[in-house]
Amino acid sequence: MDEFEQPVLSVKNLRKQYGDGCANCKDRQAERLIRNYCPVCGTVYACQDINLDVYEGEILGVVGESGSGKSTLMSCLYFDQNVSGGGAYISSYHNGQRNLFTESSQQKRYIRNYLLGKVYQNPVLGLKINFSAIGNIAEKLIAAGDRRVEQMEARGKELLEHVNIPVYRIKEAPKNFSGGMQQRVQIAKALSNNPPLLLLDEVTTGLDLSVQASVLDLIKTIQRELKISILIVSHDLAVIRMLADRTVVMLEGRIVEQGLTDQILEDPQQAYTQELVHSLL
Amino acid sequence: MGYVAVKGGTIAIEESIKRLTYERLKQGKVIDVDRIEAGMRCLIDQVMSESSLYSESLAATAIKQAEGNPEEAVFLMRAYRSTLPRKHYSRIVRSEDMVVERRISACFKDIPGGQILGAAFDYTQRLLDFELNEETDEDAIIWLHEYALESGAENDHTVLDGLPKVLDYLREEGLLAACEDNDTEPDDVTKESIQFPTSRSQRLQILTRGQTGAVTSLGYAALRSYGALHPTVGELRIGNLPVYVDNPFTEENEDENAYYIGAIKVTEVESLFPVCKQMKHGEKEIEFGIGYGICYGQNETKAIAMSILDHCLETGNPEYPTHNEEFVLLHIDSVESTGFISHLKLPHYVTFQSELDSVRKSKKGGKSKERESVEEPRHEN
Amino acid sequence: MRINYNFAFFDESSKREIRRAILKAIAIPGYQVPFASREMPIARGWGTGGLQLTLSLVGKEDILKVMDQGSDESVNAVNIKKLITKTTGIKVTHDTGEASIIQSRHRIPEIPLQEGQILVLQVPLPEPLRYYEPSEYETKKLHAEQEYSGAWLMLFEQIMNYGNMATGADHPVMVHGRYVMAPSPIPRFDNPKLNRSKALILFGAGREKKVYALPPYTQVVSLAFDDYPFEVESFHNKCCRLCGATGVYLDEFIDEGTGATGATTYQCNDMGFCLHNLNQKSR
Amino acid sequence: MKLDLVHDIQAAFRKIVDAMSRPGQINSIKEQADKLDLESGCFNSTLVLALMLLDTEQTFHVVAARPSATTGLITRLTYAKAAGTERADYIFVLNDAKPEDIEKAFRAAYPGNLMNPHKSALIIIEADAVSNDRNLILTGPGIEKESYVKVKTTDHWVELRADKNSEYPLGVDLIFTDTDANILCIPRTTQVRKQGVNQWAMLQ
Amino acid sequence: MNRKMRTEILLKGSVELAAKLAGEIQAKYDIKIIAEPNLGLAMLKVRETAQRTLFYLGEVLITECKVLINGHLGIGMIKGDEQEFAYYLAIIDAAYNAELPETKVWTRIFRQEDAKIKKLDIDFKNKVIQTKVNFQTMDV
Repeated sequence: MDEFEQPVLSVKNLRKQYGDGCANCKDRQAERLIRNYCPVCGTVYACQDINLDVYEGEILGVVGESGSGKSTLMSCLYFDQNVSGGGAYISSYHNGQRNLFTESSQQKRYIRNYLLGKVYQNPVLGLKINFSAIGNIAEKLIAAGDRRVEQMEARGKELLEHVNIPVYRIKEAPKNFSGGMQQRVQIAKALSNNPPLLLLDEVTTGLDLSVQASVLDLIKTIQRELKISILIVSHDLAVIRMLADRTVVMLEGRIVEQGLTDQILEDPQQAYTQELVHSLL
Repeated sequence: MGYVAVKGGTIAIEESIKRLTYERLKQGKVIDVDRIEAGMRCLIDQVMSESSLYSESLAATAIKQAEGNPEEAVFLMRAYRSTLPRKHYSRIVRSEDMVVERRISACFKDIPGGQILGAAFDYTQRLLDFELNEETDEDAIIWLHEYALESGAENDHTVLDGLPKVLDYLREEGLLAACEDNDTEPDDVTKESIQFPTSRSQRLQILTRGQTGAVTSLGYAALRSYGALHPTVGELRIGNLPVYVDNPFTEENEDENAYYIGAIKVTEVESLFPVCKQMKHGEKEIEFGIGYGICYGQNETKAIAMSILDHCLETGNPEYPTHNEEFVLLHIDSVESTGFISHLKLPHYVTFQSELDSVRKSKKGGKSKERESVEEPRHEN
Repeated sequence: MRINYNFAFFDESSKREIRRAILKAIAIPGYQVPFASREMPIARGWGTGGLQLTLSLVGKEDILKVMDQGSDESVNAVNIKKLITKTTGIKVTHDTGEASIIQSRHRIPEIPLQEGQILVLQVPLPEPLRYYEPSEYETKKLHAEQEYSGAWLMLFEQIMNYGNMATGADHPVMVHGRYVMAPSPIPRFDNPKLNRSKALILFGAGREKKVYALPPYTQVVSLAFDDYPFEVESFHNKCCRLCGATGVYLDEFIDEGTGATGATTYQCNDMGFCLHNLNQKSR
Repeated sequence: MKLDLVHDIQAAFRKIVDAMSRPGQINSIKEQADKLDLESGCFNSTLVLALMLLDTEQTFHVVAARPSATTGLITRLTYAKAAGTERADYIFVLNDAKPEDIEKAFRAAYPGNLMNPHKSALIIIEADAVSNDRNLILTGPGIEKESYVKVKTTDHWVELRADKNSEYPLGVDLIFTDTDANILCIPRTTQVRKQGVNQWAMLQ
Repeated sequence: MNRKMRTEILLKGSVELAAKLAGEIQAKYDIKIIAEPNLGLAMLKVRETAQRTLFYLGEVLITECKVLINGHLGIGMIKGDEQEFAYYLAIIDAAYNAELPETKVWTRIFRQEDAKIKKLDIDFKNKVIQTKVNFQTMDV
């Protein structure tokens, strides 16, 4: 990786806590917390000083058990939640000079619509389940400025076909679909506007194995074709191994290890990572 | 000499108003406003409460003009209210100062100060009383005279304007969260339209002026299924509250320098709900939450329902419409809901023509050649 | 108990509050300014928003026109006119050109408005995104973030389902490239008249407690797609049976003489316009 | 002759509505302003605006060399509450205000927020003179093509305003008045350019 | 006698008393009416007892009147449409504000009226208390 290359996404000291903190936990000293939870005031330190970069055309994996803060990280990056501190910078927004978290809600909406895509673990969050499947794709395209019905329809059909939604069902609302189908519609939607950065949050969790494989395949293909950058979060190391170029390991709200995926899998340094890798074998 | 507009609408309206007057007068009898005030106490209370304007005599006139239709009477009161200047704000009215006429608690068998039944329909048999057909003013006077002669409870030392509150006992025992007086100036929904999320003062003000039926229905919905709350009425009291106004021309507002302007009758309800409270170190405790209801006059069902809805809105719960402040607060006002429903009687032929065009177009299938598309400027969005 | 009604019904503090809202509305075209809507002697939903605007604007010198669905004689128009004249004593007219303030429900007059005139439109449902999102708080947020994909999505869905945009009246518009606005339910036919109008247009929603505005010469674009352009109602090959006008919004009548299966005839919807035409001809 | 609080205020309000909806249109409220006879420390036209817009629900702030007399008078006449510049709904910049105070007021004025852009401040500025001389070019809603104005003041309000109004719909709206009770309104949608120099540099 | 007490007695007592007291003043002093009795509203600010916050319960129709005696303002305020009553109240208020000698004598009259009111209150109370439920299970 070129040392001088500007990352597509750069996260600096991102912090997120739930609760106001108290005298016991304000320094966040590990011995006073139970994992990342303050037993006195109940404050949870979900993300603590997260730093990471995602480069162009790269897939960065974030792995960790549930409660490690990885999904919180994703919702902060997509502005679903407000951060408690820190910054995030996207190279295609004001040349990476502006902290996204301190922009106005109007600007954040623009960034979401034009520069990001996200696939949630729960498809209901990423879809308008009462509008048609094709309408859902169109919504994302409209949000990113498209005003041509025929083109959006074609793009929608193509993507939905790609994720194995039969053509005769595309005008149906996803609320009638199975969970797996809903998830595939959601992926199609997130990809529709070719976002420079795509956020994937446990996208294959809850899908049956054959569908999982085809979804992962799809992501890989599209990523290669479009050269988009992806940040993918999963508790499943198999998913990370298949997709991610580099991997970050999170535990109790902190990054404990990061490096090339192969390296992490071959030669994990931290005890926690070793445990994870062994469980996979 | 040119064409002039036919005054069709104007003439028809004048004749329609005559028909309305005819309906009111056709039996050759009129009802005295005084008699409405004397005999329609509960309707007057309901109209005052829903119109958020306390005046028995205005309510009686409104009821007469509306021929007894409460929604119309409330409408008249509200419109009249818009023409009056607001001259004063009262000093803080405290329900502890109520001169109680009725007071019951469902929490305990007996309470300090006693269960005072007062006047209520609850204990009547609801058998239609045909003797009322024959009742005369004279009968009323005789009855009053006899009642006055009956001996009262001579040796009871209860003080009606200083009855202790059931809540205070529970507070002392720590079963209710203690709370201090909060003197934040209230918002006024008649001066600034509400924005969501609302303040507590806005919620209470909208609930207390809500339509009796609407407040009752939503309260019932919360009781029956949405949250299936079953509160216990801690205390329901009815009585008169004294109202004082500060001297408007002095800055220092001592209590003794205030003007007494009269008393208003209200119904007040405090309902108790068990709630779970999160303590330190992750422990949980159950204590009681309070729902508060109050309204002008004797309106017991409405006040209880209000106390349920107050609790629902304080708790909030996206799963239940009864706990959703927009759902509740935007739909219970009598003038708003009846006005909008009744506007459907207005002609809508322009909009209907437009829909007709759309339906016809869609029946023909897609874009048709004859239709005029309009050149409008394009813009970058 | 007798009362002397104030000039223009309201007390001055009520007018003041509405006036402040009007100025803000003009400064932020298409944005719905909340105001403390007063209770009026006509029902909510019967034009209380428009009425409140008119009453806080009107002065002794004004000449007022009120129309409802194109007609100055509709019950709603007559009622509103009666209340305003009763409390102000001002002159009323049918003539669009003569009026300084025109209050209207569901139509923009056919006779083009002029600089200096004010058109007040009565609005029942001011929120263009309400169908897409029922919560007031959420729609306010969508406006704040200029997130209007929902507005287009509703149109897109109609095209998918019916082959074209199936909006009736109240087809949403984009104002000054920023706010999506409900044009009050005027027919699509009238939407183009909003764009760069010479007159100030004010919108009042009494029950929903919102005021919004279009200053003159403001860009107003009906939402549409590049390949599915905005279309107005078609009255192709039809003309008014009284004055013969074409290219105007027409009311449809089923000819009573020929029964239920009978011929359909048409008449100008804008009564003032039709009258004007007839008088021109008879001259 | 005294100012009629119903009819004169109504007449003046309509002039403001007209001026606000057509930026660059200069209207006179001299007829109404001349009816006032009060020792106020501000222009009569400014006082007419205060009477038109302020009541107990509103807050205001006066920027002037000696603001207290005017502040007191406005409070007594309208019952509006005086407040700091950050919280004031209306900011009155009187003719004798120092440029640095005006700058401070502009910087502190509340531009509203995206949910409630209407909560922003309205700034009323007393200029020496406003006219339609070609000095500033205005474009935007309310203006057919372009309109031209000249505002005689000592401060650099054009830049201050541009700075304040950089993210529409946030921003402040301006009303200028002068010794002749002329009124010029510049709502936040108006683009103001300086004639000649830097012709194409848009200053919002 | 402070204003709170005297207005309470006047309003709860009979209008005749107010008329009589006002009449005394009218006979001897020049009364300038600043505001004829007129209708208006008073907004009720109430403290609820669940969280002890303040809110507005609604408005009350009131009649208000203002008079001037010897340069001292008096205000009459009363719930409802009570034009004459409000006028009497304003005169009595002005009389106190102007510290007219007549008011010294009035204290006794107020006390008498107050005693009458107290008597009526007790009658009222006794009737209400008759509806109190007795939970004693046995007569002793």
